[in-house]
Amino acid sequence: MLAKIYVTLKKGVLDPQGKAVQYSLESLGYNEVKDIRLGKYMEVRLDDVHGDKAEARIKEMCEKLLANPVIEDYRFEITSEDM
Amino acid sequence: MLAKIYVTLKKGVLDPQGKAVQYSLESLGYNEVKDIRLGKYMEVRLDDVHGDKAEARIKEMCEKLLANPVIEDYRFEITSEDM
Amino acid sequence: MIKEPLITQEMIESHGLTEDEYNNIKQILGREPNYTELGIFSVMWSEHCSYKSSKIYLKKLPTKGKHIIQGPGENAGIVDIGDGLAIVFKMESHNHPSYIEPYQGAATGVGGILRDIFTMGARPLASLNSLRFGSFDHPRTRYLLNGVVAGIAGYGNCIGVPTIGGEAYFNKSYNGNILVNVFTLGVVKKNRIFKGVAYGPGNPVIYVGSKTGRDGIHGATMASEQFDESSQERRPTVQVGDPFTEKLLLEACLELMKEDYIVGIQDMGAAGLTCSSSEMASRSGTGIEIDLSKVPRREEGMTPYELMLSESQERMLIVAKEGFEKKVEEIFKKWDLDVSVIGRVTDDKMIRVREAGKIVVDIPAEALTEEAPIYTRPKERPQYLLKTQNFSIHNIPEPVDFNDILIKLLKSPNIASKHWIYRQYDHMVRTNTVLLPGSDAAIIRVKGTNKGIALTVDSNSRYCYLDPYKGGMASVVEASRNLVCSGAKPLAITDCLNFGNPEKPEIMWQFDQAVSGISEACKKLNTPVIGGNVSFYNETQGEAIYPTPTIAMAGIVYDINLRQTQWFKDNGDLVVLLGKSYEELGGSEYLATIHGIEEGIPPDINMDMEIAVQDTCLEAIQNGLIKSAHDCSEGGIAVALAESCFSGPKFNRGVKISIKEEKIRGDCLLFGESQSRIIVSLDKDKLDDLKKIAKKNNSPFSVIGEVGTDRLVIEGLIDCDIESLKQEWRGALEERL
Amino acid sequence: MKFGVIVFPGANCDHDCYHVIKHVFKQDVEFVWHKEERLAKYDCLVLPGGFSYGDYLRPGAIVKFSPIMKEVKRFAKSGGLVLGICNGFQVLLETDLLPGAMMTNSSLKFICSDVYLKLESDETPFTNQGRVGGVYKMPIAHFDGNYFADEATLQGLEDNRQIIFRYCSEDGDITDDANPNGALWNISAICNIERNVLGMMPHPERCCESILGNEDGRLIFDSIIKSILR
Ligand SMILES: Nc1ncnc2c1ncn2[C@@H]1O[C@H](COP(=O)(O)OP(=O)(O)O)[C@@H](O)[C@H]1O
Ligand SMILES: [Mg+2]
Repeated sequence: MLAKIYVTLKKGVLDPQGKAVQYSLESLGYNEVKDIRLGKYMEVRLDDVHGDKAEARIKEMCEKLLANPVIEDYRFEITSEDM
Repeated sequence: MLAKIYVTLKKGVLDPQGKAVQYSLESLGYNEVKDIRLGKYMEVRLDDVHGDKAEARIKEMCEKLLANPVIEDYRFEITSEDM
Repeated sequence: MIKEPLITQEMIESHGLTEDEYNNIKQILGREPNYTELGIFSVMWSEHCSYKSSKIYLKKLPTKGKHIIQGPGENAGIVDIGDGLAIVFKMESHNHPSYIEPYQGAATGVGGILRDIFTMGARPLASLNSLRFGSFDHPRTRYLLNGVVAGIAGYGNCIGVPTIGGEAYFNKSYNGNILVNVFTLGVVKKNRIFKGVAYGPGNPVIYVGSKTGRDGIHGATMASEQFDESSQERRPTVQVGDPFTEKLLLEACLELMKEDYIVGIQDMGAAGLTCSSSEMASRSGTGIEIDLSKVPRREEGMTPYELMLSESQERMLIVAKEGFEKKVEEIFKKWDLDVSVIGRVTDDKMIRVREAGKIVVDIPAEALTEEAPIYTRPKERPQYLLKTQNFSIHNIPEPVDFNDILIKLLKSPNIASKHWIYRQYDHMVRTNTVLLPGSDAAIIRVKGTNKGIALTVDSNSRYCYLDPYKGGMASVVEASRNLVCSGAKPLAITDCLNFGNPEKPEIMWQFDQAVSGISEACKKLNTPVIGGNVSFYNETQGEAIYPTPTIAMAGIVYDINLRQTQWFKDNGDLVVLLGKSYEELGGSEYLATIHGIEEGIPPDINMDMEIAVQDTCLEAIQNGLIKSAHDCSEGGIAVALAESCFSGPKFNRGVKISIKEEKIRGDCLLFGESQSRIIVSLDKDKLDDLKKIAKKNNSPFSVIGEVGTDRLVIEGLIDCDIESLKQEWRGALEERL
Repeated sequence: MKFGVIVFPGANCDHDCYHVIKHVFKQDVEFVWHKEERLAKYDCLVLPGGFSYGDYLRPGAIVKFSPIMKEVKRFAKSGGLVLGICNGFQVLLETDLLPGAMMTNSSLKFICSDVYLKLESDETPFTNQGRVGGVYKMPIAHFDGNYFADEATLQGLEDNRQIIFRYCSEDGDITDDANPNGALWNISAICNIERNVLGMMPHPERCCESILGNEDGRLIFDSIIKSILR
């Protein structure tokens, strides 16, 4: 199983990295970029867990470790596809 | 338009972060985790560009700035949906 | 079992081996090498590992001294500092990897030099870096500068070794080939020094640290090639650094070294397992047998070739005493590191590697080290010197507004404040830094003693381009002067000799000249060369960099309370010039920045005068006579004075100077870079004492002015507000980013 | 009186804290290994600066699961003094011993430099020897010191006088220019409601000796020692 996890900054939390990237893109001439938000993307490969069980485990991991609830939101998809 | 960009480390490139997170998850009892790789996730909102043009621009941005082609791969999807 | 490819002519060439070298290999082995063996010879006989073009010249360098415990040949050199302690230091280049991937290239450079130090049992206490980038007009310069500085910071800050100084220069000759030289110093108890040896047949060979992946295979060979279009494709060989794992490795190794469990230890740097095992065996007159199935791996399906040549970072090879395997294991397990007994020391002087029971490598260890080829390559004085040495200052007009020129010089990225760089480095961690970056040298204290270690790194590559002999000398004497100005007695140097393609006679000539100049200066100053590094092939599409022999020098401050800084302290203090100014402009920053000319003959160096000036300065500091000391280098006396006015951490101090000399043009007087000059300031009461010391040492001596007001005034030439000079100087680098 | 300095994997100011407590303040101090599951008797625990687990994922995130952290929490809950410096502060945030989170510096660069701090409260065991409104100079050295918390949390901190230091100018003005990392409300140190847990980004252990040119950090250690002796 492969879980794809997306961790993004909460709305309302300033994203200085995103701002910096946007600024760089603008100075390269990409004026069409209106906004950019940076987050984390994780690929977690799991053994021997499936379905709801896998879902529950990944949720736990996100809440305990992978995201910081003060500033971050997360979501994930579980697929059987390979990385 | 909204572009969702995924930047991941190239295969074979050491991922110290992934290694540390995996170690931590294991010590928390998540032994089902076989492998974890950390990457970046970006949401870029674009104005006034569409279709192939948008696609070409995003590709350029990735190659010039958003991904580091020496050690990273990238892929992206363009949607009209909101963030 | 993976089948190895057969050796073809093309393969031999792509491994950088000449026909003669290949025949030599066949003769040594008495047979054809297999693919893995070819790879091994290729890296071990590469310029980077074998020093084949430089060896005969390096022999000229003085390497011995009463205080020298270990000269070149080990992972790092060692100098006795008394109290049962010694300092261990070394410098390495990571130029090519940093050009390809600035962050990781620089980071892994730091990681590598740190391992060189703690592998000897020393705790790393301070790092320096010497950086050379192209001009700011070049599109990649900003990207490279940002990446390199972030990479050095990323690794050094994380592992907790302060980066306390360095240098950064910009010149178009580095447009296609930047230089990243990194230095680390550690302190060790004299009776707890460890070496890269493999004595005692039967002793276990133990692998510790990170797992092996396919990182940086052929990094060493890459460092021995010039860049061309296809270098881009070699990119995946760049390694990623893991400073966290290195921190664990550092602590685990130092913990291990408190015990008597091991015989020898060496880090796996360039050419990884191959280089460490063959060097350790060859130094000890033994052999090593390795079973590859025991090597911890990160990836599946790795071949013997890849395992032997991988340059995965954060790994060490240990030879333990028989029976102590478990003890060693315990320590590394405590620190969550991989540890595995992968082989044994043997008595037949062979490097023998087994994979799945089959012998895949069987090479005499010494063939890889001692018997590597040595070349006496042709040398020839370069043609360009005919033109550059023809330069005469009479062909350039003498400017009228010297104030404006001073400002332009202070804003030149080569002279401007480097705080944008060193602010990104943790330069205080370990609470030893008693003189922070921003003065001539940085100083760390040695806890438990009253002593300090002063460090500096210097090279004037423009001088080296215009006259490599003088340039080499100048780099050494400037380093020494910087130390002396901080109150330290210079002890020894390590170098990083960055040059172009040694197969070109002009480059070989530059190299020979520079090494001779360094050698001469080191002999006179009694600062032996205890280690170093040669980086050739710093070229892009046939264009070589300026010859850049970087000199890092360490000195000792016997009483840290008597250390000295470069800035003026009190109004009313006298300003004294030790040394003498001549009409010399060749190779100056003034000519380059203001007139766009990089020509002429660099300033002369009279070693007797140099020593007289340095001895005077040091003696005066040690006797508590002076309140500031600053050497004159790029930008001459005017820039040095300005820096003394505004570089203090608390306040500015103005100065009024009178140095009119009828025989010397104004621009030469202000901005000429005559050597052997130090500007000191002192209380009026102390003038006679200083005079006596100067006289005793035969040092030229002149009172040139007095500290006071908030302006820099050089009578008849310059009159500027200090605060505005400071703002220009402080902001100039950031402005360009 | 006994101090414990927790040694996390990747901590790099552990030796500095130990040195200052032992050789400058002449107090009893021990290193405490992160894998320990029992805590000996200490009066004050120091969570030192550094890069625990390389700051990988997020500073302080991985190390919060170290075996010793359960004990540290228990110690804190029972009123023991806990001082988190720099990375130690980040760990306290991640373990919820203090509210809020650290983001990357607004400059997106590591900053090592002296800063000025205004003392907002002397009613803590870590600052009782200080003067409210006083300006102290201490070095910072971090990549992620940009303090964040939502409005309600910030207001709570303010109302309960939990903001202990703010970045300020040399003259004590709380300005954007004096804020080195973008921290909300210029916050550089906070304590918990019970006031026995302090997290601070600046490094007091780096400025307790005259040879280092600055002794303003003594405030913190002097205060701790006084309050334990009391
Ligand atoms: N790359 C760097 N890293 C750290 N410190 C640097 C770097 N470059 C310059 N510095 C610091 O800035 C100050 C000025 O440097 P420089 O102009 O080269 O001095 P000098 O001419 O006295 O050798 C020194 O204290 C030096 O250590
Ligand atoms: Mg210099």
